[in-house]
Amino acid sequence: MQDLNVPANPLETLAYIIAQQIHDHSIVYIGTGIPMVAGILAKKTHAPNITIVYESGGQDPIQGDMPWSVGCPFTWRKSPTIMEMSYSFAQCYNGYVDIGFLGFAQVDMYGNVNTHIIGKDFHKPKVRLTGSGGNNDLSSLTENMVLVGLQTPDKFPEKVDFITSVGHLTGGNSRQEAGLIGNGPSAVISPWGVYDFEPVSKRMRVKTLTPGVTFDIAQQLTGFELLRPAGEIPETKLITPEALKIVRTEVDPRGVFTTMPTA
Amino acid sequence: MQDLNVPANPLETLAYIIAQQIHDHSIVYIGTGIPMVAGILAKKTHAPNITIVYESGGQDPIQGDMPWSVGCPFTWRKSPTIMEMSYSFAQCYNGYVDIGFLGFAQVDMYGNVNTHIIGKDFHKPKVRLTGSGGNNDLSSLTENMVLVGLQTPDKFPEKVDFITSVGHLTGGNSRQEAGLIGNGPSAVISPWGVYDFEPVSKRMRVKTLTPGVTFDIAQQLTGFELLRPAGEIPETKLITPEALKIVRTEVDPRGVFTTMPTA
Amino acid sequence: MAKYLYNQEAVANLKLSDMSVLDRLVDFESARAAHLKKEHAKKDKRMSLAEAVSTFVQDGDVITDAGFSYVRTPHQAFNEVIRQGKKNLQMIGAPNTNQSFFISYGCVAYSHNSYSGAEMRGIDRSYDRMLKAGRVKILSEWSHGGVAQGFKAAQLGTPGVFSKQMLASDIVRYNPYLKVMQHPLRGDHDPVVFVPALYPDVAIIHCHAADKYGNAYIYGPAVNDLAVAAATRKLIITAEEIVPENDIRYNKKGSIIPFFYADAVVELPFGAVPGNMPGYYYWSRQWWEKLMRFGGASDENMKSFLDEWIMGTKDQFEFIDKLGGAKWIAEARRQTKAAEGDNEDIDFSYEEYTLKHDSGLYY
Amino acid sequence: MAKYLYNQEAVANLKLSDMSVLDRLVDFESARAAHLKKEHAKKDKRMSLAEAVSTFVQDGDVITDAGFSYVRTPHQAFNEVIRQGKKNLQMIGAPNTNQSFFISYGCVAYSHNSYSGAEMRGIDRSYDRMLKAGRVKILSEWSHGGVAQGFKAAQLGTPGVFSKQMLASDIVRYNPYLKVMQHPLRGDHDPVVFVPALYPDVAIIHCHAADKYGNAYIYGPAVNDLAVAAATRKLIITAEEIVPENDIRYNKKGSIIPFFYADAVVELPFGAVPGNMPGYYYWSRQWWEKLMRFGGASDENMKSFLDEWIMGTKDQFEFIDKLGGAKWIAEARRQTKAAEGDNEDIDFSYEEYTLKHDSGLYY
Repeated sequence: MQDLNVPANPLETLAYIIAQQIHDHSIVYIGTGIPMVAGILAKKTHAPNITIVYESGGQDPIQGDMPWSVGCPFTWRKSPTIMEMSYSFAQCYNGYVDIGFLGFAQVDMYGNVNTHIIGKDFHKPKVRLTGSGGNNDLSSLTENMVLVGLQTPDKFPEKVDFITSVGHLTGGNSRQEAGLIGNGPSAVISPWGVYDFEPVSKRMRVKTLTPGVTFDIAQQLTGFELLRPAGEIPETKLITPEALKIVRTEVDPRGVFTTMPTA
Repeated sequence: MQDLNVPANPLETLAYIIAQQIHDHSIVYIGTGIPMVAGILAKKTHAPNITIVYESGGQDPIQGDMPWSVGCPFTWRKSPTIMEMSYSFAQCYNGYVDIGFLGFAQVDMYGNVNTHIIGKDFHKPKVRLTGSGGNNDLSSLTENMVLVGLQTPDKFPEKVDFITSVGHLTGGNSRQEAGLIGNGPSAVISPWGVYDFEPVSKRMRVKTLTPGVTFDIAQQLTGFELLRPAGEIPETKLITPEALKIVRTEVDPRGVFTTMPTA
Repeated sequence: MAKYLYNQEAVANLKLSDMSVLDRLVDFESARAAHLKKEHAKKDKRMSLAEAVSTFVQDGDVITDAGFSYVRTPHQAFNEVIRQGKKNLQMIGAPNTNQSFFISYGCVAYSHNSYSGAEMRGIDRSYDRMLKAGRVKILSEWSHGGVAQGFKAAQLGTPGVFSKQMLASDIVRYNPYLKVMQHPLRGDHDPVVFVPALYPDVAIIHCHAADKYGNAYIYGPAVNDLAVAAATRKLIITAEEIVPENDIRYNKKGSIIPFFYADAVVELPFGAVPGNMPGYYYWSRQWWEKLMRFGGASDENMKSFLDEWIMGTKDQFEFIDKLGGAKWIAEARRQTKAAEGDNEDIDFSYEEYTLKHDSGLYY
Repeated sequence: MAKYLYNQEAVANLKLSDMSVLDRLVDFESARAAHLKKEHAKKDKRMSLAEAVSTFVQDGDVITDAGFSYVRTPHQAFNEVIRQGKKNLQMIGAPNTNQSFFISYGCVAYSHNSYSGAEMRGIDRSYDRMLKAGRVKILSEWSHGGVAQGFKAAQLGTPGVFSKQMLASDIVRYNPYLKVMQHPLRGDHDPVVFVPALYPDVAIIHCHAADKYGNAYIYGPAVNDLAVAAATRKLIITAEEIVPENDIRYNKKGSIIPFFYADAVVELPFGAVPGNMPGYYYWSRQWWEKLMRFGGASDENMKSFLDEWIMGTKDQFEFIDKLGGAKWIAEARRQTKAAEGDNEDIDFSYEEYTLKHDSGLYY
């Protein structure tokens, strides 16, 4: 059990902001980490009627502890059915998933995601990352996608080093013309801001910023030119004390995903 | 229970001849009717180690009564698994079925099968038959096929009215060139004879004839020129008293498939 | 104007003047849109059979046969579709044995044909007559495996699959949806058949148990029904019994349809009568024999037979009363359990129905 | 000379000089021939793990990862493959998390990559180093769904399927097996990705129970293993327990692998240790953390860690003794049952392994 008097850390705040993207009554495809916290938080607060789907095939588990992995028994705890992997992704294609949440190592101005390599040379990258996993599948198929990760100019480059998953590709109608399904990413969420995509160009645009972060700061944290919305930029609604209490006492009491990383 | 003193009828004989095509240790895909009798007879006599597969997905049932249909519970009686239909046919494609047995309404000189229509006009046929069912799938995919049916010049035409299932197509390598899998039909079995296919031309050839049937009679019962094997034509081995007893007491004691049809 | 590039040889062979009638079955976008628009949360979807059929089976729909011929087929729900007088339906399935009932009453106008008939009990002479009389038009010919692959393609979230089935047969010449192509990775000549994903409009699937949200459990052969449930735009679950959600979660293993596919859940004990419901009741062999032999003999016979059994019964209970009531239920249960190995072996002999001999018994 | 027409852009991007190394994975004819040649009758296929690995895992084979990362993965059989010093293996899976063990010992030389790493516990820094050092060569990049579709295509008996996954991403530019094509039924521009059926040479699948013939039962997520079992040329079943055939027939419902796929059946209790075996034992979280954090830090660390656990144990029992023996078994059983809802809820907190804190505990 975590100390309720310590102020929210960025991961807890992130979980709350992600949870706000989840509408009640929807089917939510969740990747590992913070999106798990967000999904369970949403279910315990404003969205009790959501159904959570995981990549290993677990569907609609009876709520238990925080899964350690998308393969953990908590993802299929007394599930009515566990789908084989191919069928699980197919639910996105077939319109039975409303929204998916994915992480990224890099995201570019059109919401394309890289989880393959840092560096331009595939054979000698600076760092080899995980590869796609289900990242590409969800991005290619799901009606609405939300991308979640850290924000630095390197992590928000103009062009990702490798397109693991297509977002809005080169903007405009290019995603649709390339034959992909669904709307592409609707939001990118970092500890510093929430971004959407300008409807015509499909370029990343500031939607709300974390209190204390100005447009200029956000721009400095970004490797491409951010679009600015009309009018004043709203502040991102931070986690409420009630939600923080639920995260710390019910959702992730051991801080599996909501304590800041150690090595 | 049937009377053991009555001589074998043509269907019982047919069942026995079909059973002789089944090698022990093989996986046998069985259609409805006489092939069911033959498969169970083989398992009870010379081929105890065969595994029987049915189209509704039943596999390796514990032996019981005669199934009334390929969907009957006797086809999946305590089966370790029941396959969905698509997976069941896929076993043929993947090399996990050794031989299949199918019926026909017409079979031509190259072993092509028709179960669609009698008559040349698709829209106004003399008779509309069942259509393919699994007939085409097994013929297209299975390593070895045996075709079973009645023999008249109409049922053995030079060209079938509709190719439901490809046998050797137009002979030679045409089946292979058309992209089909497996060897095509190895035998055609009627109450009057057992036929194979000449290895190069792939034209139907007499293999053995029912006692009393001469080549000329067989030819008169056929709508195309039958090939004659080198040397004397052997007689088809008729059902033995032991096998007849097993058919009548154990395999099909109620004569579901081995009593001559009524209307 | 058709939306898709159909196999033109097949269109010509089938003499199809209006190809747009073919579109729904392969229209992925509208199927996905329908799936997205559905209620995705757990909601009590229970309703009467009459309401479910009236709401979700619409004139012109592509409807599926389900189960396997006379196994776990939603016969009683089909009877309600007929009694409500639905029109211009297309029917598809592997098999699609049960389309003749619908055609007889003018409900089904179009057939995606794979198999009709009752195996060793004979070909469907009624279908033969109605086809030649122009009471049904064939839109496509399939093998069972081809239909199965089309539904599976949909369940797997693929636009289509390649098949080695149907190749070089006349089936591909009578199926507008199929195209023969070259295997894309092979340099040698290697023809394959493209089978598109198939999306019916409506499916009725009879299950052993369902919860009120639509999580549903099938015992015995699932055949194509798990794939159909994922593909179809609208899904009516009829179930032998309604169980608590936890019964599905804790006790039911094997073939499960997840709740979000379902639009309606109907409590319908004996919903597969006069067919076989694994675990619950064997089919009435005499009923099917009478259908094929007496009904098959003439249109008049068929009409009187079906009028008696479909129009002459308002629900499954009246149907069972005609079959023999409580005695029929006990016998049918004993028979299916014995066939499945869950009752001691019994004597399966019965008085076969023939034109010359009608015992009047249905068990 | 390669047998197939590979995606040449990918071949160039991957700098593949000898394309023939790609052939086995998509060589349907040889897979079918291997399946036809197998013993098709029920035969007692039980043997020791050493014999099964020595007979059926051959140098140069395409081997699959199985289960899901650390769930029901045949870790103990993998250790035996390593101890027997197999060489030049290709590895594929979704995920293929466990390839790093093999690469570390020079067993796996080629990767069909989909995912490596331990989710929130970090990327696989060891894989990163070995890749850059040229100790493994990537033959193809995949998404999880792409691999899953390739295996399913094989299980479904199709030469390949179309996919909307991987389209327009760099994955298709680094995968020689994929080709972007136009949807054959559509007049509008509609690109699809052709995914061929995938046929590994050998798979090891760890199951909950198997009979001596190879009928095998999986509880919990099957992931891709039912498809892999149908596709692979050679199949080793390792099982927590060997049961009578009738136990499978009467009691086991859900995910079943039929006996004729299996070449070897190995009784191997605790075969998934240190991973999670649903119903039987939870994973050792500390073991995986130490692997990623201590092993990940340097090649030397990794070697000492793996030498201790893989080369330093001759079987699963010695491995478990190192994890904590009987106490570990009891704790791990309690943990997985609690996670699955079959034990009262317990406190899942534990002393996380970090470079600064090693409790020495593995439960």
